Amino acid sequence: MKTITVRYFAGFREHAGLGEETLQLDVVTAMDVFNETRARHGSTEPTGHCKVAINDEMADWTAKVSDGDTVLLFPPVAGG
Amino acid sequence: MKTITVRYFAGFREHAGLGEETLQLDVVTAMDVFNETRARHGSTEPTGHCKVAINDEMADWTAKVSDGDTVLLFPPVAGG
Amino acid sequence: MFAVSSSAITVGELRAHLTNPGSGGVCIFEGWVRDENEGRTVLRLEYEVYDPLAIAEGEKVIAEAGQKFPFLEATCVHRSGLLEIGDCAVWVGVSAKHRDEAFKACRYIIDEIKVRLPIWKKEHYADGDSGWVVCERCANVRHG
Amino acid sequence: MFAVSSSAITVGELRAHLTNPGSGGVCIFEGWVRDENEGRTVLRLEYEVYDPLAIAEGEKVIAEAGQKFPFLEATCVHRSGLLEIGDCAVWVGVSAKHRDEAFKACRYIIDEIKVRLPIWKKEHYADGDSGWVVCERCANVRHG
Repeated sequence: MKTITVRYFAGFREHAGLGEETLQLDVVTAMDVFNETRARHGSTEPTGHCKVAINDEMADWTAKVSDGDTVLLFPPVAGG
Repeated sequence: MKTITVRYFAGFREHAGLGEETLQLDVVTAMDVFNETRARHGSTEPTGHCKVAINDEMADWTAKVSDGDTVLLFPPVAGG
Repeated sequence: MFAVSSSAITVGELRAHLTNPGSGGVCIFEGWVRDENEGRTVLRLEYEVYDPLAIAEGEKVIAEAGQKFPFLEATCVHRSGLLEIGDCAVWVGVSAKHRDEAFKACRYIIDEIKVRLPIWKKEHYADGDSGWVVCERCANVRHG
Repeated sequence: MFAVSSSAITVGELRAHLTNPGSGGVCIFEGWVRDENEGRTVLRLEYEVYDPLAIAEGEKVIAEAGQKFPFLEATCVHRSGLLEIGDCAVWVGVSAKHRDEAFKACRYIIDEIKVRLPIWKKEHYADGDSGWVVCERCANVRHG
Protein backbone atom coordinates (compact mmCIF):
# COMPACT_ATOMS: atom_id res chain seq x y z
CA MET A 1 0.00 0.00 0.00
CA LYS A 2 1.09 3.54 -0.82
CA THR A 3 0.03 6.82 0.70
CA ILE A 4 -1.16 8.96 -2.24
CA THR A 5 -2.59 12.45 -2.09
CA VAL A 6 -5.09 12.99 -4.88
CA ARG A 7 -6.12 16.46 -6.04
CA TYR A 8 -9.31 16.98 -8.05
CA PHE A 9 -9.93 19.90 -10.41
CA ALA A 10 -13.03 21.56 -11.90
CA GLY A 11 -15.71 18.97 -12.69
CA PHE A 12 -13.80 16.25 -10.88
CA ARG A 13 -13.71 18.34 -7.70
CA GLU A 14 -17.43 19.09 -7.95
CA HIS A 15 -18.22 15.42 -8.60
CA ALA A 16 -16.09 14.18 -5.70
CA GLY A 17 -17.31 16.98 -3.47
CA LEU A 18 -13.77 17.70 -2.33
CA GLY A 19 -10.55 19.17 -3.71
CA GLU A 20 -8.07 16.80 -2.15
CA GLU A 21 -7.88 13.56 -0.20
CA THR A 22 -5.08 11.33 1.03
CA LEU A 23 -5.67 7.64 0.40
CA GLN A 24 -3.95 4.33 1.12
CA LEU A 25 -3.91 2.65 -2.30
CA ASP A 26 -2.54 -0.56 -3.80
CA VAL A 27 -1.50 1.05 -7.10
CA VAL A 28 1.40 1.02 -9.57
CA THR A 29 0.55 3.67 -12.21
CA ALA A 30 -1.22 7.03 -12.42
CA MET A 31 -4.00 5.22 -14.28
CA ASP A 32 -4.46 2.90 -11.32
CA VAL A 33 -4.94 5.94 -9.08
CA PHE A 34 -7.49 7.41 -11.48
CA ASN A 35 -9.41 4.12 -11.62
CA GLU A 36 -9.44 3.85 -7.81
CA THR A 37 -10.87 7.36 -7.48
CA ARG A 38 -13.45 6.75 -10.21
CA ALA A 39 -14.65 3.65 -8.43
CA ARG A 40 -14.64 5.53 -5.12
CA HIS A 41 -16.70 8.49 -6.40
CA GLY A 42 -18.76 6.65 -9.03
CA SER A 43 -17.44 8.81 -11.88
CA THR A 44 -18.30 7.99 -15.48
CA GLU A 45 -15.94 10.52 -17.05
CA PRO A 46 -14.02 8.82 -19.89
CA THR A 47 -10.23 8.97 -19.50
CA GLY A 48 -9.68 9.85 -23.18
CA HIS A 49 -9.15 13.57 -22.81
CA CYS A 50 -8.27 13.74 -19.16
CA LYS A 51 -4.73 14.50 -18.08
CA VAL A 52 -2.64 13.68 -15.06
CA ALA A 53 0.28 15.27 -13.23
CA ILE A 54 2.46 13.79 -10.52
CA ASN A 55 4.01 16.22 -8.03
CA ASP A 56 3.33 19.20 -10.33
CA GLU A 57 4.85 17.59 -13.45
CA MET A 58 2.64 16.50 -16.35
CA ALA A 59 2.81 12.72 -16.61
CA ASP A 60 1.68 9.81 -18.76
CA TRP A 61 -1.10 7.56 -17.45
CA THR A 62 1.45 4.73 -17.42
CA ALA A 63 3.84 6.67 -15.14
CA LYS A 64 4.67 4.92 -11.84
CA VAL A 65 3.53 6.49 -8.59
CA SER A 66 5.54 6.29 -5.38
CA ASP A 67 4.58 6.37 -1.74
CA GLY A 68 3.98 9.99 -0.73
CA ASP A 69 3.26 11.27 -4.25
CA THR A 70 0.59 13.83 -5.03
CA VAL A 71 -1.46 12.91 -8.10
CA LEU A 72 -3.38 15.70 -9.85
CA LEU A 73 -6.41 14.64 -11.87
CA PHE A 74 -7.42 17.01 -14.67
CA PRO A 75 -10.75 16.69 -16.50
CA PRO A 76 -10.81 17.82 -20.18
CA VAL A 77 -9.43 21.36 -20.39
CA ALA A 78 -10.84 24.41 -22.18
CA GLY A 79 -8.55 27.41 -22.09
CA GLY A 80 -9.03 30.58 -24.10
CA MET B 1 -6.21 66.12 -79.65
CA LYS B 2 -7.56 65.81 -76.10
CA THR B 3 -6.92 67.95 -73.05
CA ILE B 4 -5.74 65.53 -70.36
CA THR B 5 -4.67 66.41 -66.83
CA VAL B 6 -2.02 63.97 -65.61
CA ARG B 7 -1.27 63.52 -61.89
CA TYR B 8 2.00 61.94 -60.76
CA PHE B 9 2.49 60.19 -57.43
CA ALA B 10 5.50 59.28 -55.28
CA GLY B 11 8.48 58.28 -57.46
CA PHE B 12 6.71 59.44 -60.62
CA ARG B 13 6.21 62.89 -59.13
CA GLU B 14 9.84 63.10 -58.07
CA HIS B 15 11.04 61.90 -61.49
CA ALA B 16 8.81 64.35 -63.40
CA GLY B 17 9.61 67.14 -60.94
CA LEU B 18 5.94 68.06 -60.74
CA GLY B 19 2.72 66.67 -59.30
CA GLU B 20 0.37 67.58 -62.11
CA GLU B 21 0.35 68.92 -65.66
CA THR B 22 -2.32 69.48 -68.29
CA LEU B 23 -1.34 68.31 -71.76
CA GLN B 24 -2.78 68.29 -75.28
CA LEU B 25 -2.40 64.64 -76.33
CA ASP B 26 -3.33 62.49 -79.31
CA VAL B 27 -4.30 59.44 -77.21
CA VAL B 28 -7.00 56.76 -77.02
CA THR B 29 -6.23 54.71 -73.88
CA ALA B 30 -4.80 55.22 -70.40
CA MET B 31 -1.71 53.32 -71.59
CA ASP B 32 -1.25 55.86 -74.39
CA VAL B 33 -1.22 58.62 -71.77
CA PHE B 34 1.35 56.75 -69.69
CA ASN B 35 3.57 56.20 -72.74
CA GLU B 36 3.37 59.89 -73.69
CA THR B 37 4.44 60.95 -70.20
CA ARG B 38 7.24 58.39 -70.09
CA ALA B 39 8.59 59.73 -73.38
CA ARG B 40 8.18 63.29 -72.11
CA HIS B 41 10.03 62.73 -68.82
CA GLY B 42 12.42 60.00 -69.98
CA SER B 43 11.12 57.46 -67.45
CA THR B 44 12.29 53.87 -67.53
CA GLU B 45 9.80 52.54 -64.96
CA PRO B 46 8.26 49.30 -66.28
CA THR B 47 4.47 49.40 -66.53
CA GLY B 48 4.04 45.91 -65.05
CA HIS B 49 3.20 46.86 -61.49
CA CYS B 50 2.06 50.41 -62.04
CA LYS B 51 -1.61 51.29 -61.77
CA VAL B 52 -3.81 53.92 -63.28
CA ALA B 53 -6.99 55.72 -62.30
CA ILE B 54 -9.21 57.95 -64.42
CA ASN B 55 -11.16 60.67 -62.60
CA ASP B 56 -10.61 58.97 -59.20
CA GLU B 57 -11.73 55.51 -60.35
CA MET B 58 -9.24 52.68 -60.71
CA ALA B 59 -9.02 51.76 -64.41
CA ASP B 60 -7.45 49.24 -66.78
CA TRP B 61 -4.60 50.36 -68.97
CA THR B 62 -6.86 49.70 -71.98
CA ALA B 63 -9.58 52.06 -70.69
CA LYS B 64 -10.46 54.92 -73.06
CA VAL B 65 -9.70 58.48 -72.02
CA SER B 66 -11.91 61.43 -72.95
CA ASP B 67 -11.23 65.10 -73.45
CA GLY B 68 -11.06 66.76 -70.01
CA ASP B 69 -10.22 63.58 -68.07
CA THR B 70 -7.75 63.48 -65.20
CA VAL B 71 -5.41 60.49 -65.39
CA LEU B 72 -3.63 59.42 -62.17
CA LEU B 73 -0.38 57.53 -62.61
CA PHE B 74 0.59 55.27 -59.69
CA PRO B 75 4.05 53.73 -59.40
CA PRO B 76 4.26 50.32 -57.65
CA VAL B 77 2.57 50.59 -54.25
CA ALA B 78 3.83 49.50 -50.81
CA GLY B 79 1.27 49.88 -48.05
CA GLY B 80 1.61 48.50 -44.54
CA MET C 1 6.29 35.48 -20.84
CA PHE C 2 3.18 33.61 -19.75
CA ALA C 3 1.10 34.74 -16.78
CA VAL C 4 -2.21 34.03 -15.10
CA SER C 5 -4.17 37.01 -13.84
CA SER C 6 -7.08 37.05 -11.42
CA SER C 7 -7.83 40.70 -12.27
CA ALA C 8 -8.77 42.47 -15.54
CA ILE C 9 -6.24 42.22 -18.38
CA THR C 10 -4.69 45.62 -19.13
CA VAL C 11 -4.08 45.50 -22.85
CA GLY C 12 -2.08 48.72 -23.14
CA GLU C 13 0.55 47.48 -20.72
CA LEU C 14 0.82 44.09 -22.45
CA ARG C 15 1.19 45.67 -25.89
CA ALA C 16 4.18 47.64 -24.56
CA HIS C 17 5.93 44.31 -23.86
CA LEU C 18 6.08 43.71 -27.63
CA THR C 19 8.23 46.78 -28.30
CA ASN C 20 11.42 46.02 -30.22
CA PRO C 21 13.20 48.24 -32.77
CA GLY C 22 13.48 45.24 -35.12
CA SER C 23 9.73 44.51 -35.05
CA GLY C 24 7.83 45.15 -38.26
CA GLY C 25 4.80 42.94 -37.74
CA VAL C 26 2.73 42.53 -34.59
CA CYS C 27 -0.16 40.11 -34.20
CA ILE C 28 -2.42 40.17 -31.15
CA PHE C 29 -5.18 37.72 -30.35
CA GLU C 30 -7.78 38.36 -27.67
CA GLY C 31 -10.41 35.88 -26.52
CA TRP C 32 -13.50 37.69 -25.29
CA VAL C 33 -16.45 36.31 -23.32
CA ARG C 34 -19.25 35.84 -25.87
CA ASP C 35 -22.96 36.05 -25.02
CA GLU C 36 -23.77 32.73 -26.70
CA ASN C 37 -22.33 29.24 -27.05
CA GLU C 38 -23.81 26.36 -29.02
CA GLY C 39 -27.19 28.05 -29.10
CA ARG C 40 -27.39 28.85 -25.36
CA THR C 41 -27.37 32.35 -23.89
CA VAL C 42 -24.33 32.81 -21.68
CA LEU C 43 -24.42 35.28 -18.77
CA ARG C 44 -20.87 34.89 -17.47
CA LEU C 45 -17.87 32.58 -17.36
CA GLU C 46 -15.75 31.19 -14.60
CA TYR C 47 -12.17 30.11 -15.26
CA GLU C 48 -10.41 27.72 -12.95
CA VAL C 49 -6.65 27.67 -13.54
CA TYR C 50 -4.06 25.49 -11.88
CA ASP C 51 -1.41 28.18 -11.92
CA PRO C 52 1.88 26.27 -11.41
CA LEU C 53 1.33 23.89 -14.32
CA ALA C 54 -0.55 26.41 -16.49
CA ILE C 55 2.44 28.76 -16.30
CA ALA C 56 4.99 26.00 -16.99
CA GLU C 57 3.00 24.68 -19.96
CA GLY C 58 2.27 28.20 -21.22
CA GLU C 59 5.99 29.04 -21.25
CA LYS C 60 6.64 25.79 -23.11
CA VAL C 61 4.04 26.64 -25.77
CA ILE C 62 5.60 30.10 -26.30
CA ALA C 63 9.07 28.54 -26.62
CA GLU C 64 7.77 26.03 -29.18
CA ALA C 65 6.17 28.85 -31.18
CA GLY C 66 9.53 30.64 -31.24
CA GLN C 67 11.24 27.52 -32.60
CA LYS C 68 8.71 27.16 -35.40
CA PHE C 69 8.15 30.84 -36.24
CA PRO C 70 11.04 32.98 -34.99
CA PHE C 71 9.74 36.12 -33.29
CA LEU C 72 11.28 38.93 -31.26
CA GLU C 73 8.80 39.27 -28.40
CA ALA C 74 5.80 37.26 -27.20
CA THR C 75 3.52 37.60 -24.22
CA CYS C 76 0.42 35.74 -23.11
CA VAL C 77 -1.87 36.30 -20.14
CA HIS C 78 -4.84 34.14 -19.22
CA ARG C 79 -7.56 35.16 -16.80
CA SER C 80 -8.82 33.17 -13.82
CA GLY C 81 -12.00 33.78 -11.86
CA LEU C 82 -15.37 35.21 -12.81
CA LEU C 83 -15.71 37.05 -16.15
CA GLU C 84 -18.59 39.02 -17.66
CA ILE C 85 -19.66 39.28 -21.33
CA GLY C 86 -17.07 41.30 -23.28
CA ASP C 87 -14.27 40.69 -20.77
CA CYS C 88 -10.91 39.64 -22.15
CA ALA C 89 -10.21 36.04 -21.10
CA VAL C 90 -6.89 35.59 -22.86
CA TRP C 91 -4.42 37.93 -24.56
CA VAL C 92 -1.64 36.73 -26.88
CA GLY C 93 0.77 39.17 -28.51
CA VAL C 94 3.70 38.44 -30.81
CA SER C 95 6.04 40.89 -32.51
CA ALA C 96 8.35 39.68 -35.27
CA LYS C 97 10.45 41.07 -38.08
CA HIS C 98 7.75 40.21 -40.63
CA ARG C 99 4.00 39.66 -40.38
CA ASP C 100 3.97 36.02 -41.46
CA GLU C 101 5.85 34.80 -38.37
CA ALA C 102 3.80 37.11 -36.13
CA PHE C 103 0.48 35.70 -37.39
CA LYS C 104 1.63 32.07 -37.33
CA ALA C 105 3.28 32.20 -33.89
CA CYS C 106 0.25 33.98 -32.40
CA ARG C 107 -2.10 31.38 -33.86
CA TYR C 108 0.09 28.52 -32.65
CA ILE C 109 0.16 29.90 -29.11
CA ILE C 110 -3.62 30.36 -28.77
CA ASP C 111 -4.39 27.01 -30.44
CA GLU C 112 -2.10 25.10 -28.06
CA ILE C 113 -3.11 27.05 -24.97
CA LYS C 114 -6.74 26.15 -25.53
CA VAL C 115 -6.07 22.42 -25.48
CA ARG C 116 -2.96 21.88 -23.34
CA LEU C 117 -3.09 24.09 -20.27
CA PRO C 118 -4.81 23.02 -17.05
CA ILE C 119 -7.58 25.60 -17.43
CA TRP C 120 -11.29 24.88 -17.10
CA LYS C 121 -14.18 27.05 -18.16
CA LYS C 122 -17.64 26.95 -16.64
CA GLU C 123 -20.45 28.67 -18.49
CA HIS C 124 -23.38 30.14 -16.59
CA TYR C 125 -26.48 30.19 -18.77
CA ALA C 126 -29.54 32.45 -18.84
CA ASP C 127 -31.74 29.48 -17.89
CA GLY C 128 -29.92 29.14 -14.54
CA ASP C 129 -27.98 26.07 -15.61
CA SER C 130 -24.18 25.94 -15.74
CA GLY C 131 -21.65 23.55 -17.17
CA TRP C 132 -18.00 22.88 -17.75
CA VAL C 133 -16.94 23.42 -21.37
CA VAL C 134 -14.81 20.94 -23.26
CA CYS C 135 -12.16 22.31 -25.64
CA GLU C 136 -13.10 22.45 -29.31
CA ARG C 137 -10.46 20.02 -30.52
CA CYS C 138 -11.39 17.47 -27.81
CA ALA C 139 -15.08 17.97 -28.63
CA ASN C 140 -14.33 17.35 -32.31
CA VAL C 141 -12.53 14.13 -31.51
CA ARG C 142 -15.39 13.01 -29.30
CA HIS C 143 -18.04 13.76 -31.88
CA GLY C 144 -16.32 11.86 -34.61
CA MET D 1 -14.30 51.19 -41.51
CA PHE D 2 -11.11 52.22 -43.29
CA ALA D 3 -9.37 55.49 -42.56
CA VAL D 4 -6.14 57.33 -43.31
CA SER D 5 -4.57 59.25 -40.45
CA SER D 6 -1.86 61.90 -40.62
CA SER D 7 -1.37 61.74 -36.83
CA ALA D 8 -0.36 58.93 -34.45
CA ILE D 9 -2.63 55.88 -34.37
CA THR D 10 -4.43 55.61 -31.01
CA VAL D 11 -4.75 51.87 -30.51
CA GLY D 12 -7.01 51.96 -27.44
CA GLU D 13 -9.68 53.89 -29.32
CA LEU D 14 -9.52 51.59 -32.33
CA ARG D 15 -9.78 48.45 -30.19
CA ALA D 16 -13.02 49.82 -28.72
CA HIS D 17 -14.50 49.78 -32.25
CA LEU D 18 -14.33 45.98 -32.17
CA THR D 19 -16.70 45.64 -29.19
CA ASN D 20 -19.66 43.35 -29.85
CA PRO D 21 -21.42 41.04 -27.34
CA GLY D 22 -21.25 38.20 -29.89
CA SER D 23 -17.47 38.47 -30.34
CA GLY D 24 -15.39 35.61 -28.99
CA GLY D 25 -12.21 36.02 -31.04
CA VAL D 26 -10.36 39.22 -31.83
CA CYS D 27 -7.30 39.45 -34.07
CA ILE D 28 -5.30 42.65 -34.37
CA PHE D 29 -2.39 43.28 -36.73
CA GLU D 30 -0.07 46.24 -36.38
CA GLY D 31 2.66 47.18 -38.83
CA TRP D 32 5.48 48.98 -37.04
CA VAL D 33 8.40 50.92 -38.51
CA ARG D 34 11.40 48.59 -38.31
CA ASP D 35 15.01 49.80 -37.99
CA GLU D 36 16.23 47.67 -40.86
CA ASN D 37 15.15 46.57 -44.33
CA GLU D 38 17.02 44.27 -46.70
CA GLY D 39 20.23 44.79 -44.76
CA ARG D 40 20.08 48.60 -44.63
CA THR D 41 19.64 50.63 -41.44
CA VAL D 42 16.42 52.63 -41.63
CA LEU D 43 16.07 55.92 -39.71
CA ARG D 44 12.48 56.81 -40.59
CA LEU D 45 9.71 56.26 -43.11
CA GLU D 46 7.54 58.55 -45.15
CA TYR D 47 4.12 57.39 -46.35
CA GLU D 48 2.43 59.07 -49.26
CA VAL D 49 -1.25 58.17 -49.50
CA TYR D 50 -3.76 59.19 -52.14
CA ASP D 51 -6.65 59.39 -49.70
CA PRO D 52 -9.76 59.25 -51.94
CA LEU D 53 -8.78 56.03 -53.69
CA ALA D 54 -7.00 54.50 -50.67
CA ILE D 55 -10.20 54.83 -48.64
CA ALA D 56 -12.42 53.46 -51.42
CA GLU D 57 -10.11 50.49 -52.02
CA GLY D 58 -9.61 49.94 -48.28
CA GLU D 59 -13.38 49.72 -47.73
CA LYS D 60 -13.59 47.27 -50.65
CA VAL D 61 -10.88 45.05 -49.11
CA ILE D 62 -12.72 44.97 -45.76
CA ALA D 63 -16.01 44.09 -47.50
CA GLU D 64 -14.29 41.26 -49.40
CA ALA D 65 -12.80 39.92 -46.16
CA GLY D 66 -16.30 39.87 -44.65
CA GLN D 67 -17.62 37.86 -47.59
CA LYS D 68 -14.86 35.27 -47.24
CA PHE D 69 -14.56 35.13 -43.43
CA PRO D 70 -17.74 36.44 -41.77
CA PHE D 71 -16.85 38.78 -38.89
CA LEU D 72 -18.78 41.10 -36.62
CA GLU D 73 -16.56 44.18 -36.60
CA ALA D 74 -13.50 45.30 -38.56
CA THR D 75 -11.49 48.48 -38.58
CA CYS D 76 -8.32 49.53 -40.37
CA VAL D 77 -6.32 52.74 -40.19
CA HIS D 78 -3.22 53.54 -42.26
CA ARG D 79 -0.81 56.34 -41.48
CA SER D 80 0.40 59.01 -43.88
CA GLY D 81 3.35 61.34 -43.37
CA LEU D 82 6.64 60.93 -41.54
CA LEU D 83 7.06 58.02 -39.11
CA GLU D 84 9.85 57.14 -36.68
CA ILE D 85 11.15 53.68 -35.68
CA GLY D 86 8.55 51.89 -33.56
CA ASP D 87 5.64 53.99 -34.83
CA CYS D 88 2.50 52.15 -35.87
CA ALA D 89 2.06 52.50 -39.64
CA VAL D 90 -1.06 50.40 -40.03
CA TRP D 91 -3.60 48.92 -37.60
CA VAL D 92 -6.07 46.19 -38.58
CA GLY D 93 -8.57 44.80 -36.07
CA VAL D 94 -11.24 42.15 -36.60
CA SER D 95 -13.66 40.70 -34.07
CA ALA D 96 -15.64 37.58 -34.93
CA LYS D 97 -17.63 34.85 -33.24
CA HIS D 98 -14.68 32.45 -33.42
CA ARG D 99 -10.94 32.95 -33.72
CA ASP D 100 -10.50 31.26 -37.10
CA GLU D 101 -12.48 33.92 -39.00
CA ALA D 102 -10.83 36.69 -36.96
CA PHE D 103 -7.31 35.51 -37.88
CA LYS D 104 -8.13 34.86 -41.53
CA ALA D 105 -10.04 38.10 -42.14
CA CYS D 106 -7.30 40.13 -40.44
CA ARG D 107 -4.62 38.48 -42.56
CA TYR D 108 -6.63 38.95 -45.76
CA ILE D 109 -7.09 42.67 -45.03
CA ILE D 110 -3.40 43.41 -44.35
CA ASP D 111 -2.21 41.28 -47.29
CA GLU D 112 -4.48 43.06 -49.75
CA ILE D 113 -3.88 46.53 -48.32
CA LYS D 114 -0.16 46.15 -48.84
CA VAL D 115 -0.50 45.49 -52.56
CA ARG D 116 -3.68 47.22 -53.72
CA LEU D 117 -3.99 50.65 -52.08
CA PRO D 118 -2.41 53.77 -53.58
CA ILE D 119 0.13 54.08 -50.76
CA TRP D 120 3.85 54.59 -51.22
CA LYS D 121 6.60 54.20 -48.67
CA LYS D 122 9.94 55.99 -48.77
CA GLU D 123 12.71 54.71 -46.54
CA HIS D 124 15.34 57.08 -45.21
CA TYR D 125 18.60 55.22 -44.54
CA ALA D 126 21.41 55.82 -42.08
CA ASP D 127 23.82 56.44 -44.99
CA GLY D 128 21.78 59.51 -46.06
CA ASP D 129 20.22 57.75 -49.03
CA SER D 130 16.48 57.26 -49.44
CA GLY D 131 14.27 55.21 -51.71
CA TRP D 132 10.74 54.19 -52.55
CA VAL D 133 9.92 50.66 -51.46
CA VAL D 134 8.18 48.18 -53.73
CA CYS D 135 5.61 45.86 -52.15
CA GLU D 136 6.76 42.36 -51.31
CA ARG D 137 4.43 40.52 -53.68
CA CYS D 138 5.40 42.84 -56.58
CA ALA D 139 9.07 42.40 -55.70
CA ASN D 140 8.64 38.62 -55.71
CA VAL D 141 7.06 38.73 -59.17
CA ARG D 142 9.86 40.96 -60.44
CA HIS D 143 12.61 38.77 -59.09
CA GLY D 144 11.10 35.71 -60.68
